[in-house]
Amino acid sequence: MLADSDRIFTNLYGHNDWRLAGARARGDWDGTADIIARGRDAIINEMKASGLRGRGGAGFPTGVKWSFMPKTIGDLPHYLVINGDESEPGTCKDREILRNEPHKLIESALIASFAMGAHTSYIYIRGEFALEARRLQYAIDEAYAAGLIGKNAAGSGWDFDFFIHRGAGAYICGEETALLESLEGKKGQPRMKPPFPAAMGLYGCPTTVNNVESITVAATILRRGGAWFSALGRPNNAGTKLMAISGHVNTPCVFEEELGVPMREIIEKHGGGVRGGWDNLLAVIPGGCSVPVLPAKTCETVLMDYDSLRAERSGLGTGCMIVMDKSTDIIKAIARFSQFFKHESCGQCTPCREGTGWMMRVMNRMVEGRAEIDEIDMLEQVTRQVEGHTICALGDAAAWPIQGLIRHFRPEMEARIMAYKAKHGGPVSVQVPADMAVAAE
Amino acid sequence: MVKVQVDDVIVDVPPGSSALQACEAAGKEIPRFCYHERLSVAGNCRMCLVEVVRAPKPVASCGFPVGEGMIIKTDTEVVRRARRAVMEFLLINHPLDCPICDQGGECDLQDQAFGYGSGRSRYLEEKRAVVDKDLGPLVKTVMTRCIQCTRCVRFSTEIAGTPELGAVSRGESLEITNYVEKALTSELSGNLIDICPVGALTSKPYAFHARPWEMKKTDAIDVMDAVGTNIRLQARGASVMRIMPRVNDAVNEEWLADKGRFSVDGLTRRRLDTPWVRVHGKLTKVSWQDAFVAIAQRLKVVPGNRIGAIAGDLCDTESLYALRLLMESLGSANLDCRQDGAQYDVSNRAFYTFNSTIAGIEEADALLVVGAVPRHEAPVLNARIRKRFLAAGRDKFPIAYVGAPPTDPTYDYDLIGEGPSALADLLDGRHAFADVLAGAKKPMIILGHGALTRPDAQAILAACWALADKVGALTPDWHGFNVLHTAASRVAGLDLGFLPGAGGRTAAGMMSGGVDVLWLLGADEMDMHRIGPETFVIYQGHHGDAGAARADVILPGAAYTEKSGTYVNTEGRVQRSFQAVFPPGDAREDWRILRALSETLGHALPFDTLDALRARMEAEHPVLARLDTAPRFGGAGLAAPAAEGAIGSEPFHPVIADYYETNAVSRASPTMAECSRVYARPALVQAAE
Amino acid sequence: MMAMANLGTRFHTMLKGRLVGRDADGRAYYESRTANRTGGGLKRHERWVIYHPGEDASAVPAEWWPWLHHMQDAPIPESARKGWQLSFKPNMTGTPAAYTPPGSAARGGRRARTTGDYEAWSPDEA
Amino acid sequence: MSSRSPAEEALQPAEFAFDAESEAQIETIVAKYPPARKASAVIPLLYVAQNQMGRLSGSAWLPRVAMDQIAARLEMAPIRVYEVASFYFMFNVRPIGRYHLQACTTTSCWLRGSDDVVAACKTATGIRHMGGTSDDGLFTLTEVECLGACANAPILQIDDEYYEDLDGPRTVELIEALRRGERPAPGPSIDRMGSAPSGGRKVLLDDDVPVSVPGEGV
Repeated sequence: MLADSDRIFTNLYGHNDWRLAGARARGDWDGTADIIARGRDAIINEMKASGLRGRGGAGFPTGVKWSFMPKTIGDLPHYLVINGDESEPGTCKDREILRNEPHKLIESALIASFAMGAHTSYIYIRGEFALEARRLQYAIDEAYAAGLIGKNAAGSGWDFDFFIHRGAGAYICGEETALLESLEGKKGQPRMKPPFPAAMGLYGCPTTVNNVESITVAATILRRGGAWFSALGRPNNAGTKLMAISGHVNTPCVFEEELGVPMREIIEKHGGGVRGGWDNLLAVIPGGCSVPVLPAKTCETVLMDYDSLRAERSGLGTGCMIVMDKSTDIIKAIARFSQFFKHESCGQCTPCREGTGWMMRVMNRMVEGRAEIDEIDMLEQVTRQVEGHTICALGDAAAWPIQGLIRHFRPEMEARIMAYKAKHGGPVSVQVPADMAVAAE
Repeated sequence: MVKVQVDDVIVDVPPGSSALQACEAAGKEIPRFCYHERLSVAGNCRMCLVEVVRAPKPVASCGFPVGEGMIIKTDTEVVRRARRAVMEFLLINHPLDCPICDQGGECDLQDQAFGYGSGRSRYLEEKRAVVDKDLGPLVKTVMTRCIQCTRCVRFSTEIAGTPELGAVSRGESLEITNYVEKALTSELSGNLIDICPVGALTSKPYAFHARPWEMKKTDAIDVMDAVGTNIRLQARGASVMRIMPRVNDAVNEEWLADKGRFSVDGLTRRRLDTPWVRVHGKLTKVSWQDAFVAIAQRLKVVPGNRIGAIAGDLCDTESLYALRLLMESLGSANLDCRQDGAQYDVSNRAFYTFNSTIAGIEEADALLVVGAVPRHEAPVLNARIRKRFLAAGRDKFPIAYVGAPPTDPTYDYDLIGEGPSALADLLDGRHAFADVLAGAKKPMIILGHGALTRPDAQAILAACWALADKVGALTPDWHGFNVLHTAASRVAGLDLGFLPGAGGRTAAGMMSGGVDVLWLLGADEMDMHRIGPETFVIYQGHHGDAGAARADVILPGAAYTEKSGTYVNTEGRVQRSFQAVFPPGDAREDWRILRALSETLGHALPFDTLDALRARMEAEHPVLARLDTAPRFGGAGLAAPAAEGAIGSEPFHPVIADYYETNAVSRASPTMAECSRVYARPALVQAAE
Repeated sequence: MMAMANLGTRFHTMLKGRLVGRDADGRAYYESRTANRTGGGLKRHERWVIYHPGEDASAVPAEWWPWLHHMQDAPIPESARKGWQLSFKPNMTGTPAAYTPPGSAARGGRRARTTGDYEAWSPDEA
Repeated sequence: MSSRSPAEEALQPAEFAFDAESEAQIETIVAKYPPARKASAVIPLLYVAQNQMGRLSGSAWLPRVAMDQIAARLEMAPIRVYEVASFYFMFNVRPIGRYHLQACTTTSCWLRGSDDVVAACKTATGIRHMGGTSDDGLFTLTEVECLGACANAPILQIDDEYYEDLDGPRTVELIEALRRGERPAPGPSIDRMGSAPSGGRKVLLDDDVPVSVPGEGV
């Protein structure tokens, strides 16, 4: 279990002053110029050495991502864009950074921008986070006034401007290219890749898009050393991470924890245990709605890190768990995600636009049980038809929870259907011809 | 070149090509909906998924750049399954109302569902329904059929330059709309119908009229403007049902202006289908023989130099030639093909053609438009200017206008001045744009009929030529001096010398009593009241319009869909058009009328067939024998056109007041009348509503 | 009574016929008293109708037609009529009331516009 | 008629002009983006327009004339602005009530009783269905997707503020307070600091120097 001294986010709950004075007292903005003086390559190498993996869900090594930016600044300016469009159901970690650790974010943004040759950085904050945006803007104004950013930021010789751009209610803008589109004043519809943002991002310029948390930890990592960070956690799953627990636990909360700690331990310690005791646990969604659900049996032993969860055919995602006890209608819980994805699909590409609605409708019937057993297989096939065929990962994200549900809770779904039939008598109007499943295979 | 393997075929494609282009080069058919060669890549339909070796998932081939040694697989189980999946998704919310859909038979969705889809639907939920939008009198919408490929959005934004269509909302409720219920303002809006891969956007006037497989297709040339757009006439039985563009990258790419497409219903209205002769002040239907006799009797008593002929804007080259020969045989030098009174210098073809060529616009790096409104006078050519503007940007393709400020030419421009004094400023280098032109490698000057129909046209033409010469637009490999015509028959008329001969009178001279017998060959764009009551007017043409109303004898001719003809466009490109249907009633092809009459008059023309006519015409005017070519030639070393008179000071005026009603065919068209009501006179519509 | 029948038929009806009933328009339907005809492989009663003057065989209404043709044992009663049923109409071919398609010359020749149609110009327009 | 289709002509005001307060905001917003990339400011400007409508008319929504204004100012085609306004669900293209109740019903909130919150909203305001406006025109209730504060579920967002850890009775209280013209302090409605576990922090115990509480200050 992580010691308080190894915590990066020491004002996570806002129990201290979040303003510049408080931040300085916690060690932020200490020797920023010295870190920058180490030079670009040294910073990127240190980040690579720390083993930090992207905290937004995909888990791509942050240092490597930074190194994709062109080494020299050509005709086009470089941009750092910070993804604060935290909208994944179950996820509520970046909000705490934005409202309680804004200076840590600004300082890290300066260092990261320097490391990738960017003089301008935009942070895209989801529109609903109005308070968080106001806090951060206040902190930015403080930093400008103190000379920490702006011309010759923090005495480093690097010019740096930092701007907030508020979104306006679209989950898809958390996808990096959709975020760039939105930042350019368009609808948040993901772009095709290639070209990748590092080559053609914001305004067609080289751009790196990083999660708020991935950026914010940079200053501390560089201050305390990549070795310190990589010593925490497990190999290839280094460091600490902000996590959250929501749902049926006694004390839902946000907290920082080392990677690789058993899920059960986390739930017991931070979440105050499952409501009604561990045996009352039904399932956990380990990292935001787009990762498949894990049944209680797996939760017993699985470790909270990228690779362990992947081995269980789920994922760490954002590290924010949704815990469900045995009173939960698990089919309805997942069906609600289907509604979420249907609502948040940008509508650009066919499989997602049409598939999310289809999946939602079938899921809603599954909740009632007004379906045929065969349709569970058909639904599974539809998720496979969406998965991997879309421009961005939203299609995949919409497919996975349903796949997880069918993988682990198929008996419940069948029981629901049988119960409906028993109540309403015999085959209901919905009937799938037997050969249809074959036709789609 | 990049070497790419597609299935088992190895092809070389230019770097930067997409995987889809590589597949096409390898002869593999890739199904697609959103991808269109002339639009930006959206990659949203996902129909063109292919497998690329070492890519983790199927990639959309339309937007995936090729790399050296890439291996693409277009026919694997993964690809087939992906296509079937996408097809199923596209169809779940598609109404499947093919039997009542105008797109049926030429529908990409239909074809590809047949080729790549699964036989049945597994979708048992509610289907989406979308409210139809009102896009004006030309484009009909059935938005429930829309598959959100956004081709129309990209077309209106990129090609037409009138960004009025958008995809609003998101997810399943994403819909294509103009948001504000108002008619599209583009002169190219008909092309939306062609690019829509399903039946969401169809032709409003053509709705429920015919099926594509019922129609006989005939290649022809559009005569509504002088661009010479290549068209395909689609006829069922005796009527042309609709007109669609043909691909010709040198001329119209694959676009067709709305007037050319939608004035087709004018071809069945106000038709002249029988000869008429004015008896006691009243027009009476007669036989051909009686009409000829009436003409012969009149001509007998009139000396040759009191006979004249004016040709209209829609005439084919053959009838111009035949009429010229007839007039010559009658001893008349009173010929004119310039109803609008334009003046040219015909001593060199380069003085009256679009020498840079339309495709050449894409090489130009500066443009000056003098007295022209390309958006209305040649919408398809204007789209080419916009294409160049989008590709090069404002800095690399600066555009300036001299003339009345155009309303939204669809690109950025500078207005140098409204009158000819701006030309003087440019010539003297007083205006900064002179330096822009001089600095350009391939500058273009487009001279329009707003300038050429003025009394001082010759002087303006000479001034423009001088400017072109001065800024280096006339070099051995570039000819930057261009005349933009508005009449389809004009260049042919000038090529043939359908102009006043020695001592001959101009159109204005003929009308104001200069002749006793005036032959109007489809000439309707003049004020017929200027013709004195004593003048005997023979009108030969296909529509009852201004000319027919004034005529003493009417000879019913053939419209451009009803005869084989040769047309010369503003570039001087000679193109041949074929006959799709027969002229109505007793009407005949114009050259036959002239040939038959010449017999009656005792001056039989020296040909009996169209081929013989053409052979003779081409022998006399070899330039007309060079079909489908607009030879690019440099402008260096040419003597300047003669400058006559002084340049006036009056500002230039646009020659087209109402784009939708510029000739007898479009004036007869109810669709064009409706467009004119909606677009050209919006103030009236608003006042009425 | 026997509105339209030649002498032989009248005689036959008088001798052998038994009146079964009349339809709404008053046509009389008869059946022979004895099963004197072979039909369908069996001996059965001959059935016939006395028409009104000038009628042809299509005048038999739907109610009586199956009975007359030995398809049913009894005519369909009036009470079986549905509210939406149109009244029976005999074949009008050859009469002025015969069906003519839209656009037929018999209907004034006004038809929808079709391929090949054109509007000719006339001087009065101008 | 979805909530994303524009309001009927009858509801559309004839004109719209930014007031001085909005103009000041616009100035700082436009300065954030490169001059050639003005279109980037479209979302912020739509906010400005919507807020101004809320400030002046009591209904924070975007009439078409306002979007046209923004299009002209940012040199965009109007349709591009309509597209953006209809894509992002925080923009109201139809008039709404004075208080915009946005109830999160996504799984995290649902697990912790968002159904009660929604029911409380309906009973307290008299709104019958999601997306509806109360008869007195004070409240509009919208179902929103995850608000990103799941550890404090269930959430009710009222205009810009988050009211957290709600249940039915506390929701009713909240709405009654709004009806009285009060604006209760946002944040957790139970004894809890931010997203820390209720009943006190379990980590970061050594440096407890409370100088600020959530919701205070800016």
